[in-house]
Amino acid sequence: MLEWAVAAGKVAFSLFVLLNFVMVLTWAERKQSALMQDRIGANRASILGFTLLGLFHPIADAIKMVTKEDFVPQGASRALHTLAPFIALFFALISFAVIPLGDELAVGGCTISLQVIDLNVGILYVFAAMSLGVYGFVLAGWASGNNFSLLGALRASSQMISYEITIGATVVGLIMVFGTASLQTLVRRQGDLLLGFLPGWGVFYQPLGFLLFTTAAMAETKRAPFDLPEGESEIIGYFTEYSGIKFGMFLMTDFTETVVMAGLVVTLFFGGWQFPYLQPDGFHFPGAAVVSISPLAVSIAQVMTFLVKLAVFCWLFLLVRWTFPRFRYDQLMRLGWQMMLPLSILNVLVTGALLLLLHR
Amino acid sequence: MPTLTIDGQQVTVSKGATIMQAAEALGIYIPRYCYHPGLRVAGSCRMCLVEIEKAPKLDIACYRQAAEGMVVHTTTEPVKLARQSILEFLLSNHPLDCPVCDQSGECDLQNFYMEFGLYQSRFLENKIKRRKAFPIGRHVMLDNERCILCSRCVRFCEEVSRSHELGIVNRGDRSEIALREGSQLDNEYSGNVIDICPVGALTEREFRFQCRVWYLNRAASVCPGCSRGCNIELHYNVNRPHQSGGKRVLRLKPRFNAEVNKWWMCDEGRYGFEFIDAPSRLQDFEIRTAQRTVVASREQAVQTLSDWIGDSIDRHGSQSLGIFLSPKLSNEDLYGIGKFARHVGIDCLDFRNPSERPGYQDDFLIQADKNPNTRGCLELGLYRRSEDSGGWMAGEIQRGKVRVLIVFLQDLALAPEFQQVLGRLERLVFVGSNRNGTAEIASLVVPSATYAEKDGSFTNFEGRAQRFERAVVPLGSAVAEADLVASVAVSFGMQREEFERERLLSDLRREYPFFDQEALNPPELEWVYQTPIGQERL
Amino acid sequence: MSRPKDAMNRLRDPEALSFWQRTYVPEILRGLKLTAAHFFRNLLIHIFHLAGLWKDRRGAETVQYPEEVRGYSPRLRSLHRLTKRDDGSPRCVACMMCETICPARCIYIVATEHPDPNIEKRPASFDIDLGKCVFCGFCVEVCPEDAIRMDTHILNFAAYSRQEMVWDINRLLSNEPQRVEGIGEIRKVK
Amino acid sequence: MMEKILSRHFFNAEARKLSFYLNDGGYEAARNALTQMTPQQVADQVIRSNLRGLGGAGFPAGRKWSFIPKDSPNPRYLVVNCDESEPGTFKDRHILEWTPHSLLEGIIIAAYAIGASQCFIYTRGEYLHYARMLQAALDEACQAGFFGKNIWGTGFDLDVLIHLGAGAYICGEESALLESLEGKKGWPRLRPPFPAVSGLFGCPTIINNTETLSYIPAIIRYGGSWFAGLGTPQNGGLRLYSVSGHVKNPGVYELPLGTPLREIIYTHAGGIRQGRKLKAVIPGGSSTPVLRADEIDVRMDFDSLAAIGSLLGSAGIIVMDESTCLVKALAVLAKFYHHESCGQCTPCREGTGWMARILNRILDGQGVRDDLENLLRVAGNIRGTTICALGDAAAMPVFSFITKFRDEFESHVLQGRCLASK
Repeated sequence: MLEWAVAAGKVAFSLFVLLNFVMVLTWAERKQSALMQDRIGANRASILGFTLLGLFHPIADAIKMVTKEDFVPQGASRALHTLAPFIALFFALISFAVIPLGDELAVGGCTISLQVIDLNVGILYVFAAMSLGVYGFVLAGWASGNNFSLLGALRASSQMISYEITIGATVVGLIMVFGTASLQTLVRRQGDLLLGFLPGWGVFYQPLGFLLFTTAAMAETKRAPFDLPEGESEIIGYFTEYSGIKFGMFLMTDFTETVVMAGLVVTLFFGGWQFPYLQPDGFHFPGAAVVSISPLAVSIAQVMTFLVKLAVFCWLFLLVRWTFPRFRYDQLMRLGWQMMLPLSILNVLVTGALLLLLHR
Repeated sequence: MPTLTIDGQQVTVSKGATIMQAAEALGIYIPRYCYHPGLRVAGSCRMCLVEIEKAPKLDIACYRQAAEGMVVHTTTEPVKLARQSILEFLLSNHPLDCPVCDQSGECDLQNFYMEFGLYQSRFLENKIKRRKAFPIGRHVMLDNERCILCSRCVRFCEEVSRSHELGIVNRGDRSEIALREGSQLDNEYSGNVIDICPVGALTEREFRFQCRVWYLNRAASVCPGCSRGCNIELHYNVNRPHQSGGKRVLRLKPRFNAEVNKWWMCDEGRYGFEFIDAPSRLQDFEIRTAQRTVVASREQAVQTLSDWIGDSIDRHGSQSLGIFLSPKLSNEDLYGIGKFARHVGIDCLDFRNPSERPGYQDDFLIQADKNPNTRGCLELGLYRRSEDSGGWMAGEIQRGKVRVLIVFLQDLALAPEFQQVLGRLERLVFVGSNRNGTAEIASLVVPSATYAEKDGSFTNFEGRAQRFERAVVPLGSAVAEADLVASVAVSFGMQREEFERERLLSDLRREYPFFDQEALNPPELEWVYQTPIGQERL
Repeated sequence: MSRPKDAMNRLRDPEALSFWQRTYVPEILRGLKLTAAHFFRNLLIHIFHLAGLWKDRRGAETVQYPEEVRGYSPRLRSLHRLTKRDDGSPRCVACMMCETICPARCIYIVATEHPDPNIEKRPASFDIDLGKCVFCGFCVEVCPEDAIRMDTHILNFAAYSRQEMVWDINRLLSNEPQRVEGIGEIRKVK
Repeated sequence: MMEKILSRHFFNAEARKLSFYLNDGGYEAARNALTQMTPQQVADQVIRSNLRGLGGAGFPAGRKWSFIPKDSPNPRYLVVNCDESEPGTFKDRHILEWTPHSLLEGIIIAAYAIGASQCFIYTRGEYLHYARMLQAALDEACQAGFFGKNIWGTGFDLDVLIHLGAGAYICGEESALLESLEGKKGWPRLRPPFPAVSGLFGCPTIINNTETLSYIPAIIRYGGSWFAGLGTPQNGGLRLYSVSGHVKNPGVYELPLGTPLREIIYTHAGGIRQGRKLKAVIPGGSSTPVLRADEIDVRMDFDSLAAIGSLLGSAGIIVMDESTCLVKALAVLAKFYHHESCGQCTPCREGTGWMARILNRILDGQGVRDDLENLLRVAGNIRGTTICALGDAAAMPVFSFITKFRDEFESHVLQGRCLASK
C-alpha cells in the first residue's frame, strides 16, 4: 500500500514540477523575448486590476484554449485528429519520469528515491518515449487532411529521426565514461571530483558531446532555429488545422519537451541534482574542510539545485530560440547528417581511445 | 480634285473640300471648337490654325479650301504655339470649375489642354464673372462663364432647328450667349446643343449631377421613340449605382448616321428612356385568378402558358388562340413569335392597336408613327391584310372564336373595341415591360426586357433594318420575348435552337430582302459630339 | 568587431573563413551574448524601476498604447474629415475625384444642386466605408477643393458592426483637426 | 503753289451748298464721265491716278473696282465707308461738314464705273450731325436731278442711302460694315469670298472710303496723271492729314503724299505746344506703330512708312510731347481696343481684355516683372491669328510702344515711377 502511495506521490510531485515549469515557460518565453528585444511583453491579463508582471497570462491562455471552438476540418480523420495531440503530449510527459530530481530521501526509516522510476536503461527509455512522440506529430499532420499539415508532419518526423541519432551517439560517450545507462547512477557518479577540485560533471568529460547533445536537443524540441515543422511564415506546420485545447496541447508538448530536454542536459552533463562539494552528510570542500548538514536539508538543497539548473537551461533554450534565425531545410539536414553525426561518432571513438589509454 | 500634302502625306480630295476634311481623310486630327461638320463654318475659335507653306500667316483648316499642291503642316512649332495660345486665351476667362462641371470628362477644353496645352498659367488678372447655371429651356442649362463663344449652339438654332432662339449679345469679352427676348430654348431638338457644346456651358438639366461621365458605359442602340429610328448611344451607369439613385440608363446621345439622323436626335426621343428604369416596370411573373395574384417562377409561368395554349388547341383548335403583337417589338422577337404561331397554326395575329393615333410630325426627324418597328411588322406580314385595323380581333373575341389572347406590350384596355370584350376571354396573357391597363386584368403577366436589355433590330419607316445592342441586364425576372416563346415552343415539339439569335438572324436574312446584311453589321460607337482625343484618355 | 562589409565579403567566400568562423561557434556565442546583454540590462532596469529608481531610462522601446501615445506627425494619415465653409456647410462640391481615385472604392457620394449657382454642386450624401478604406490618402491628394483631409489623428474608430464603420457626412464634418505638437514624444494619456 | 482740292473751302459754310459747288465747277466731272466716258475709261483714269485707298489699307482704288466679276447676275452695290472711328482721325468728318458734294459727285462717278445703281453711305452714329448735313446736300443734289432715275438722260440710275451705324469701331472693317448694313451684328466675315465677289446681301460690292471717293471728281476733271504727279511715285495725289495732340495748331491738312512728317508737325501744325520737346508720334491712326522723336524725318506715304516698320493708315497723326506718360497712353489705346473688340474670334476677344488689364495694373503700380514679356507675348499671340485686322491693330501699338519706349515701361513696372516730365 505504502509503495503505491509513494509511487503516486512521486508521480504527482514530478508532474507538479514539470507542469509548473511548462506553465511558467509560456509566460517566460514572452517576457524573456520581450526583454531581449527591448519590449515589455505580456502584461495585460489582470485579476481585479492586478497584472502581476503578466503572470496571469498562462491562466488566461488556458481559459481561452479550453473555451475556443474545437474545429475538425472536413476531410480530416476525426478520431486520429483528436488522438494526435494526446499522443504527442503523453510521450513528452512520461519521458520526464526517469529524470532524477534528487538523491534518496530518508523519511521515517524508509528511503524514497526522488525519481519516479529508476530504470537501469533510463536513457533508452527517454529515447523510446521521444521516438514514440513523433507519432503524435505525424498523425496530426496526416489526419488533418491538409497538404501543409502533412508537409509539416513529414518535416517533423525526418528532423526528429535525424537528430535522435546524434543524441544517441553523443550519449554513448557519456555511458562509456560513467559506465551506466541509469540516470540516477549517472548523476551519483558525477558527484565525484575531477582532478580533486572540479565537480565531476559530464560536461567536463564530454565537452563536444555536450555541445552536440544540446544542439540536437534543441532540434528535438522543434523550436527556432529548428522550427521547420512549424514554419510560421511558410507552411504553418502539422497543427495548421488545430484549434482550441488540442492546439494548446501541441503548444504544451513543445514546452514540455523543452523542459525535458533541459532536464536531460542537466542530468547528463551538469550533474543533475549535484551541488558542488555537497555530499549526503554535508559539504566536503577541497582541502578537507567539512560542513555537516542534516540529510533532509541536503535533499531539499539537491532538489533546489536541480530546479535551478533546469531553469537556467530553459532560459538558455529560450535565449537561443529568440536569437537565431531559422535554418533552411536542406541546411538542417546537412547539419544533422554531415556535421553532427560524424562529430558524435568521432566523439565516441576519441572517448573510447582515451578510456583505453587511461585504463591500460 | 486637288492633291495636297499634309504632314508629309499626300491626299486627293474633292473640289471645295477644306484642309480639315483632307486631314480627317488622312486620320490627322486637327483640334477645333467652333467647327462642326453639321453646321456652317464660323472660323471664330482659331483653334484649327495650321501652317500652309508660302502663306504669310497661319490659316484656319476648317475654312481654307484645299488647293492643288498645297503643303500643310499641323505639328510644327508655330502651330503648336498657336494652339497653346488659343487655349490660353480661352482659359483666361474660363472658370476652373471642372469639379462641378458636368462636362468634365468629355470636355474639349480639358482634352485639348491636356493634349496641346499644358503650360503654366500666366494669367494674373481676375476672371470675368458672368451668370452661372440658369435654365434656358426645359432641358438645357446655361453657364455663361464657361462659354467659349464657339457659336455652335447659335448656328444649330439657326440652321438645323431653324428656331433662332439663341444669339450672342454684347461684344468683346463681354459677349455672351443669350436667348432671344421672350423666348425659351424649347424647340423639338434643343437637346442637341448640349451635345455640340464643346465645353460645359450648355448642360443637360435631366442628367445634371446624376453621374460623372467617366463612370458611364456606352452601348450602340436605335431610338424606339418613332419610326425614324435615329441611331443613338445608351449611356448607362452600372458601376456606381448609388450616384444615380439606382437608375441605370442615364442619357441617350445621337450616333452619327449620314442617312438617318446625321448628328442629331429629337428631344422626345432623347428623354423617352425613363420607362427602362421606371417604377412601373414589371419584374415578376404573375398568375392571377379571381381571388388573388401570385408571383410565379419562370418555369411555372412557362408551364402555365404552355398548358393554356395546349388546352385551348385541344378543346377548340388553334383558331381559338389570338396573338396581339406590338410594333415596339424587335424584328427577331416578331419573327420568333411568328415562327411559333405558324408551327401551332395560329393565324389570328395583328399588331395595329385601334386606339393609337398618329402623333406629331415634322419635316426633319420626327415621324408621326411613334413605333420603332411598324415597318418590320408589315414586312413580316404579321397582320390580317384584309382588315384596316387590328380591331377585327375584338369581333373574333366577341363571337367567342378567340378564347385565349396573348398581348405583347400593347394596352388593349385603352381601345374601346376591346374594352368590352376582353372580359369574355378565357385567358388573357400579357407580355410587356411596363405595367398598364391590360396587365392589370391579365390572368398571366410576363415581364419582358426593354430594348436596352436585349440585342435586336428595328426596321425604320424607310425599310432600313438597324441593329441595337444590349446595354444592361433585364430587370428582375424579365425575359426577351423570343426567349419566352422559345421556352413555350419546346413544349410543342420545337427545338430551342430554332429561336437562337443567330438562327433567327439567318432565317430572317434568307426570307426577307429588307433585312440586309449591311444594316445589321454590329454598330460601331462613334463619339460624334466629342473629340477622339478625349476618348483615348477615358 | 569586423566591419559589416568585411563580414559580407567573407560570407560570400567560405574559403576565406577561418576554422573557428566556419564552425560558427564563436559567432553563435557572440549572438547569444548580444541578446543576453539586452536581456540582463533590461531586467536590471525593470528591477530598478520597481524600486523606484532610474525612472528616466526606459526598459523598453515600445509605447504602451493606449496608456501612452506618441505625438503624431502632421503627415500621419488618420481618420478623414470634411472641411467646412465659413457658414458651416461642407466645402465639398461632389466632384467625385476622391471617389474616382479611391483604390478601395470606399467613398460613396451622391451629388445634388447647391442653391448658390456659384457653388453649384454639393454632396447630398458623402459616405466613407472605413471598413474598406486603406488610408492611402489619395482622396486628400486629389481633392481640388481641399474639402477632405486626414489630419484628425483619430485612429480608434473601430465599431461592432460594418454599418457603424460607414461614416456619413455629418460625422465626417464633425471631426476636428488635431493640433500637432511634440512629434514623436511619448505622452501618458490620462 | 501747293494745290488744294478738298480743303479749299473748309470752314466756309457756304461751300456745302449745291449752288456754291456748282459755281466751282461741281458735278461737271460726273456729267462728263456719264455722258462722254465708258465705265472702263473712268476706271482707267483712276488707275492712272495712283489713288490708293485712303481709309488705311492703301489698296489701289482703281484695281479694287476691277475685281467685280463681269458675269455676275446679281446687282452691284457701292458702299461708302464713312465709319471713321480710328482714334486720331477726323478727315471724313471735314468732308461731310464742308464739302459733301465732292463725296456725292465721287459716288456718281464710282457707281457709274462699277455699274452700281445703289449706293450705301455707312456713317457712324456719332456723326449724326454731319450725316444730316450730308443728307441735306444729297437732297439738294437729288432735287437737281443728279441722283435717281435716268441721270442726265444717260439711262444711268443711282440711289443713295445714308445708313447710321451704332458707333462700333469694328464696323469700319469692310465685312463687318456689310454685316451691320445687312442688319446683323457687326462681325467681320471670313475671306474669301471678298466683297467685290460676294459682299452686301451676297452681291458684288465695292467699298470705298469717303476720302477716296471725294478725290475722284478732281481726278476725272483734271486727269489721272495730273493727280498722280502731285505725290510721290506709287503714292499718287494729295491726302488729308488729321493732326492732333500736343501741337500748336491741330487740324486737318491737305498735303501731297510723301510730305515729311517733320514738316507736317513743325511747319503746318505749328510745332509742339508750349515749347516742349517731342516724344512720340503715331503717324496713321491709333493702330499704327508709334514713332520716336528721332524718326519723324520720314516721308508720309504708304511705302516710306512701311519701310521703317510703321504704317500710314488713315493719316491720323497723334503727337505726344515729353509730358505724356506712354504707359498711360498705351493703356488708353488698349482700353479702346478692348472695348471695341467684336468678340467673334478668340485671340482678340480674350487678348485685348488681357492686355488692357495688365496695363491698368501697371498704371496702378501693381506691375510684376513678367508683365512686359507677357504683354509682348499676348500681343504676339493675337497678331496674325484673327479673322480681321483689329487683332493686329490692337497688337501693333503694344509692340511698338514697349519696344521703342521700354525704359519708360520698365520704370513703371519695376520702380512704380513715371518718366514723363510733369
